[in-house]
Amino acid sequence: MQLNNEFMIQLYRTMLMIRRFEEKALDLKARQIIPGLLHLYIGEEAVATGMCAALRRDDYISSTHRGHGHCIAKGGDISLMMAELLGREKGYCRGKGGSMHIADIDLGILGANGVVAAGMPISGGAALSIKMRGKDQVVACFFGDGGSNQGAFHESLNMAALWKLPVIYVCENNQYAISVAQSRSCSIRDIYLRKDAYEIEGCMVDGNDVLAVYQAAKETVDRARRGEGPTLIECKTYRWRGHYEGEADRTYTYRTKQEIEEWIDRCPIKRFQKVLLDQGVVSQVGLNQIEQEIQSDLQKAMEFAQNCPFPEPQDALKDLYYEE
Amino acid sequence: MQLNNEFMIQLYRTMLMIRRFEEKALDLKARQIIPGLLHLYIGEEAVATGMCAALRRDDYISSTHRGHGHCIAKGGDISLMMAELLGREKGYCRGKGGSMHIADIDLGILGANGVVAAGMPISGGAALSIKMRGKDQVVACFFGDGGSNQGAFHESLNMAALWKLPVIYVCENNQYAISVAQSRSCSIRDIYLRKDAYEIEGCMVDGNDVLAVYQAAKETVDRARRGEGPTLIECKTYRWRGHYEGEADRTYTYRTKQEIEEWIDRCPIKRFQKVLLDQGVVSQVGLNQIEQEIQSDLQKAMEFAQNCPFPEPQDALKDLYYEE
Amino acid sequence: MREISFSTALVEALKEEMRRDERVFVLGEDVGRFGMIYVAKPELWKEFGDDRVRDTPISENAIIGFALGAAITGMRPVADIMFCDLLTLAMEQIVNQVAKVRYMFGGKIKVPLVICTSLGGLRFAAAQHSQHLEAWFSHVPGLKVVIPSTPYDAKGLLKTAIRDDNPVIFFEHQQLMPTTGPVPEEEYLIPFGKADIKREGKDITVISYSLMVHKVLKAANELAQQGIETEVIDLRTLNPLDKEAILKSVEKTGRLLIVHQACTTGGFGAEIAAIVAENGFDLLTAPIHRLGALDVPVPYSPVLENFVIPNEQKIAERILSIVSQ
Amino acid sequence: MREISFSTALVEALKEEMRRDERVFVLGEDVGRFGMIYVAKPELWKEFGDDRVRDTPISENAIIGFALGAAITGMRPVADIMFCDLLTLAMEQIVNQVAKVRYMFGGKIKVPLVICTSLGGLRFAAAQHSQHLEAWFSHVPGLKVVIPSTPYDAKGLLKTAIRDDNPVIFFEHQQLMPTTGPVPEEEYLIPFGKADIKREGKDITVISYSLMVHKVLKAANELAQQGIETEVIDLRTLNPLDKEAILKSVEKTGRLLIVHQACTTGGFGAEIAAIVAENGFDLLTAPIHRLGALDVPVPYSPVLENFVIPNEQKIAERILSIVSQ
Ligand SMILES: Cc1ncc(C[n+]2csc(CCOP(=O)(O)OP(=O)(O)O)c2C)c(N)n1
Ligand SMILES: Cc1ncc(C[n+]2csc(CCOP(=O)(O)OP(=O)(O)O)c2C)c(N)n1
Ligand SMILES: [Mg+2]
Ligand SMILES: [Mg+2]
Repeated sequence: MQLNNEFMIQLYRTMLMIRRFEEKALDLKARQIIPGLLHLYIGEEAVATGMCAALRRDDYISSTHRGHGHCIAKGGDISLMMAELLGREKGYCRGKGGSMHIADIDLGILGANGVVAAGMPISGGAALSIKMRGKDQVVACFFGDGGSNQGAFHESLNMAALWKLPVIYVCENNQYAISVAQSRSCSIRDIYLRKDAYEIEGCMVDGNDVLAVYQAAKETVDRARRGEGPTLIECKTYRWRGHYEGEADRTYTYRTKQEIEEWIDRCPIKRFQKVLLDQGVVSQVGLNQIEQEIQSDLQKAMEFAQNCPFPEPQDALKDLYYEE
Repeated sequence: MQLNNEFMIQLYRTMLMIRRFEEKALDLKARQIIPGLLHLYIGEEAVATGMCAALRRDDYISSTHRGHGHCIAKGGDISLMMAELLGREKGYCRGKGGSMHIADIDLGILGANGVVAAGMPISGGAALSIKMRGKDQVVACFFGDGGSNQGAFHESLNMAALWKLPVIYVCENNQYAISVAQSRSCSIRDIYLRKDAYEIEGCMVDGNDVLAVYQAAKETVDRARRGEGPTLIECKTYRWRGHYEGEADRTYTYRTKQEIEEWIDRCPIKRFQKVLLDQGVVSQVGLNQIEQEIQSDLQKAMEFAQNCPFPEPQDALKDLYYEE
Repeated sequence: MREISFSTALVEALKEEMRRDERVFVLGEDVGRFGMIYVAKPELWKEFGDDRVRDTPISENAIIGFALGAAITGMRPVADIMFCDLLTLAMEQIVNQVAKVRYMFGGKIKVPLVICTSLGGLRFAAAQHSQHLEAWFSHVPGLKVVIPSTPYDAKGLLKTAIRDDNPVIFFEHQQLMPTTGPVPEEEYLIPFGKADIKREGKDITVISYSLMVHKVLKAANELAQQGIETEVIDLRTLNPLDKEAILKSVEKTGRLLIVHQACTTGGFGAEIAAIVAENGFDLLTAPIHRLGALDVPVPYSPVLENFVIPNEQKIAERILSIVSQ
Repeated sequence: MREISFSTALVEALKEEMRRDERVFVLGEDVGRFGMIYVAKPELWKEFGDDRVRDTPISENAIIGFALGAAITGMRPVADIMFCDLLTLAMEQIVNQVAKVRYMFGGKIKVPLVICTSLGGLRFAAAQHSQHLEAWFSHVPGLKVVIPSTPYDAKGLLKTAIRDDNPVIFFEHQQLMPTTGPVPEEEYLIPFGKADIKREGKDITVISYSLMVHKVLKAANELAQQGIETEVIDLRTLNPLDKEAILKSVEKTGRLLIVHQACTTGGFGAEIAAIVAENGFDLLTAPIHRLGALDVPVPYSPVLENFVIPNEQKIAERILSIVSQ
């Protein structure tokens, strides 16, 4: 695949933005400035980035409890995200949602979700709507290895396959569902093979290789756009942090320090950096500049968020029903 | 497979008993003597019969809304069944359950079920219990083509496979879920192939051939008893009657008279009759005698049921909680 | 005025709305050529075809989830769940997603989604096909709850539901389907949150909805011959709830009985009783009574079912015992 | 007496019962080495291993269905559902199967099954992780509903639940887990259906359960300094329900407030209000009041959550307004 430099740099920038955004969030959570639950995506950035790079602005995604990466990769506004994490009035959800419910319908982000696999049927419905409206949009549906064992997985893939809907099911196999290793929750080794149960296409990719993810994404998105139905992609990857911020003392009950460190060595960002440098796409100076730009964008987002007031208590009563 | 004559005759007797029992029920429903919903198994008798013939008395089954056949094949008492259909005090459920809830825990019949696929996790739990108690019993779990699209199918097979539980999942593919042909509900042509999604064994059999069903059942039951885990068997068959008694005028909205007649020609009982006669297992006189014995047993069951009083209204308040 | 059946009225509502707005479509099990929806025969399917009267696999959770996904991306789905007993399979999507997405997303989307489901059972359908679960949904902020008792109301309320930009759960009693009543040829809508006073009276207020309204009316008419004047209120929608109508009636009669087919404990009758015990306490001259099904699963045998579910006679007895206290 | 935490008390109950009866086992998500059950660290798993402290896939409906299958074939499972918000995925099995099989089968089987679940959320967990859904289950005949507020009750009631031959749903408030209280070393059981009078008073009865009991007590203690004597009742189990204790207290005080964290409309408070409005009407000297969460999904931002969920101050205000009417 021939990709132009600008595009490659954009991939890099997105991954790095996700990483830095979450490092910031981690810090804010540790200092109790973020009040709610926080599930970080650090180490898995290549999946969201590669996948969303194959999407158009008017395509849809549905996300998970670990959703910041998907949102940023689909073009989400980090100021509005940060404001939401801090529970502020101008946050994406006016402070009503927090990390697990960030959505931006104008960007096709159908929402993070606090319930595992709950986005799967919702994605299918968006795809059905596309088909009924005669559009050529597609939907990318992110879910985890753990999520693949929910009934919703089966019902959704069956219906999407039956109706040949334009959905790409993206299994982010980070090998654990909280503390349960995939081998202890999933009776099949390679989840993408479950495609055969629905007579659909699918494949497995290295989820730490953003170009591999992008390539698989591009192909399946094109197929979906051509009306050839859903796909199941499995991206093997790893989460560096605990399941949620706060798990700390339990991390080593279910995985070893060594295993974590091995995966940190396979950092998708470092790895792509090397590709960019080796191929002369960007220089070290260029990388430094990107880092600075991201830091400055983040800084602005932080300022926006922190200067933004909290909602009024009574605002809790708004936004439940739409009223003309 | 070498089967002795007595066993073959017993298979025949069971199939015929199911048929005659349901013909009786059909008549009673038409005359409004049976008050509730009735889903008949006519045409599918070989499945329950072949499967249950491979089970021991202490093995378990879980059944469906179309459950009379399973119950009779597992040794259920037709008098208690008939009394239940009539809502009588001595019925299997003391009149509280009716056709869709007949159970006999002493015979391992974990219940018919009014909810499609709801028996699937329950079967898995019985199998888990067997394993935890260190027994060599097995569970046969009946469900339909329609049921295979429920989330419960996926969750159950995954868990049973993961824990190598002794369950045989018996898909009774009668090609329709009410009015929806399998091709319009199921994204895969042969449901048994969904076995691969769980890395378990499975096979397809002619569900109108009782010997074929028995043979497949025997093998998979033996495997399960040896601790080699679950199996998914698909039995292709057909229901002759409407989805429920009363559907009448809608039957031809979703299938043709011709299709039904073709399947009636493939009657599992007639077909097995021919085998028995051809192989000299039984003579026509013998067959007639079996018919008479069944008629007489049914007659007794009917008398038992009709002489049995209705429960007292206040009995409705009993049986909810177990109290010492 | 012409008389049509409850199920015909519902089909008319769907037809009119589907003709009016091509974003409206129906999905559910056997809704198409079999015409399970509203026991309507293939009528709807014949006009609108497989695409807009869409048979689904037996996948209740996905039916609702797909409907939701469609609703937030430009369609106006009507999702049918064959019996309310099967809503149990879709509670995750209904309660955690459908009801909450708009709020969780800060009011930035609309969810024009109707969930239709039947309840109450045909007769003698036993424990898994006879439930009345409407109370659960009244406890879920974000859902509107509609539960009509007549063809007229069914049609007008369903049309309102389909045009609403919020999720609505619409309960149809199976035993009401063949019942008939006057329905005008002209188009009309019925607003949510307006109870219908079916019968005026000064001795006691009886509040009810769905099938039970008719049983209450029969009981009331009988009691009228003994000089007892019962005011009968049909709530029609549980959320929004017409508290004003309830309190106004209690102000007049001083006595209140609530009748529903759901089992008594934890039923919607409790909510009404609680509202009146808080806001209409001084209006009451007697204890508030509830009459629901007995607190057991619905048993199969006719003798047992009849004992468990309220009927005219029991309603009349209860009214009598209250007014003669 | 020694003081231990709510979560330790629960783990002790499980340990004791698992030692006592080898048919007892636990299954659920992350209950094993991660020790998610009762935030207990891997303690239980270390003693009983993978087999009896069994991690499952994320398959809530199957968790309950498997537990049911095991329960009716000789085991005594304790099935853990991580949050009550996820019970929505298992409602089919819980409501149509677990609660009903014994009755539907004519009383011929026993269902010794405990469903444990946490509720109420850590703080600021937003709409899908903060629900209180206990009222739904009080509307399902066949389920016992337990909802303790102290380590002592938690232990004694969980042991009773495990020994019960009927299905029990056991709700543990997440915010109670770290709270401590006296628990004797010796074994004890607490019977279902006995409310606990936490504080005697003559001016008003406040009924509550779970976390809110503590908030009510704080409010009551403050008000005592103004001379208002609040009687505080902790129901502990919703089914069976200690109606006697409720009515007796109302007889004494004449005034009733019900407080719970679930949203007000359709909550269990309605049931209590209805019972008293029917059976204790003549005992009342004032309207019955309910104080629950506001009728919206629980919002994320602390400002908003604090506004939505009842707290000491709001409880005290409400009590004051009732007694000064
Ligand atoms: C249906 C459901 N069950 C359980 C939970 C609690 N929970 C939150 S995340 C999680 C693990 C999810 O694992 P996976 O799908 O692999 O995603 P990951 O966290 O690894 O990204 C669990 C069990 C939930 N939120 N929803
Ligand atoms: C979960 C669920 N959804 C829908 C129904 C209504 N219903 C009863 S039987 C049936 C069709 C079942 O089809 P299948 O599993 O193929 O069994 P069959 O009737 O063909 O024997 C349906 C939709 C139900 N009882 N349970
Ligand atoms: Mg994972
Ligand atoms: Mg079928």
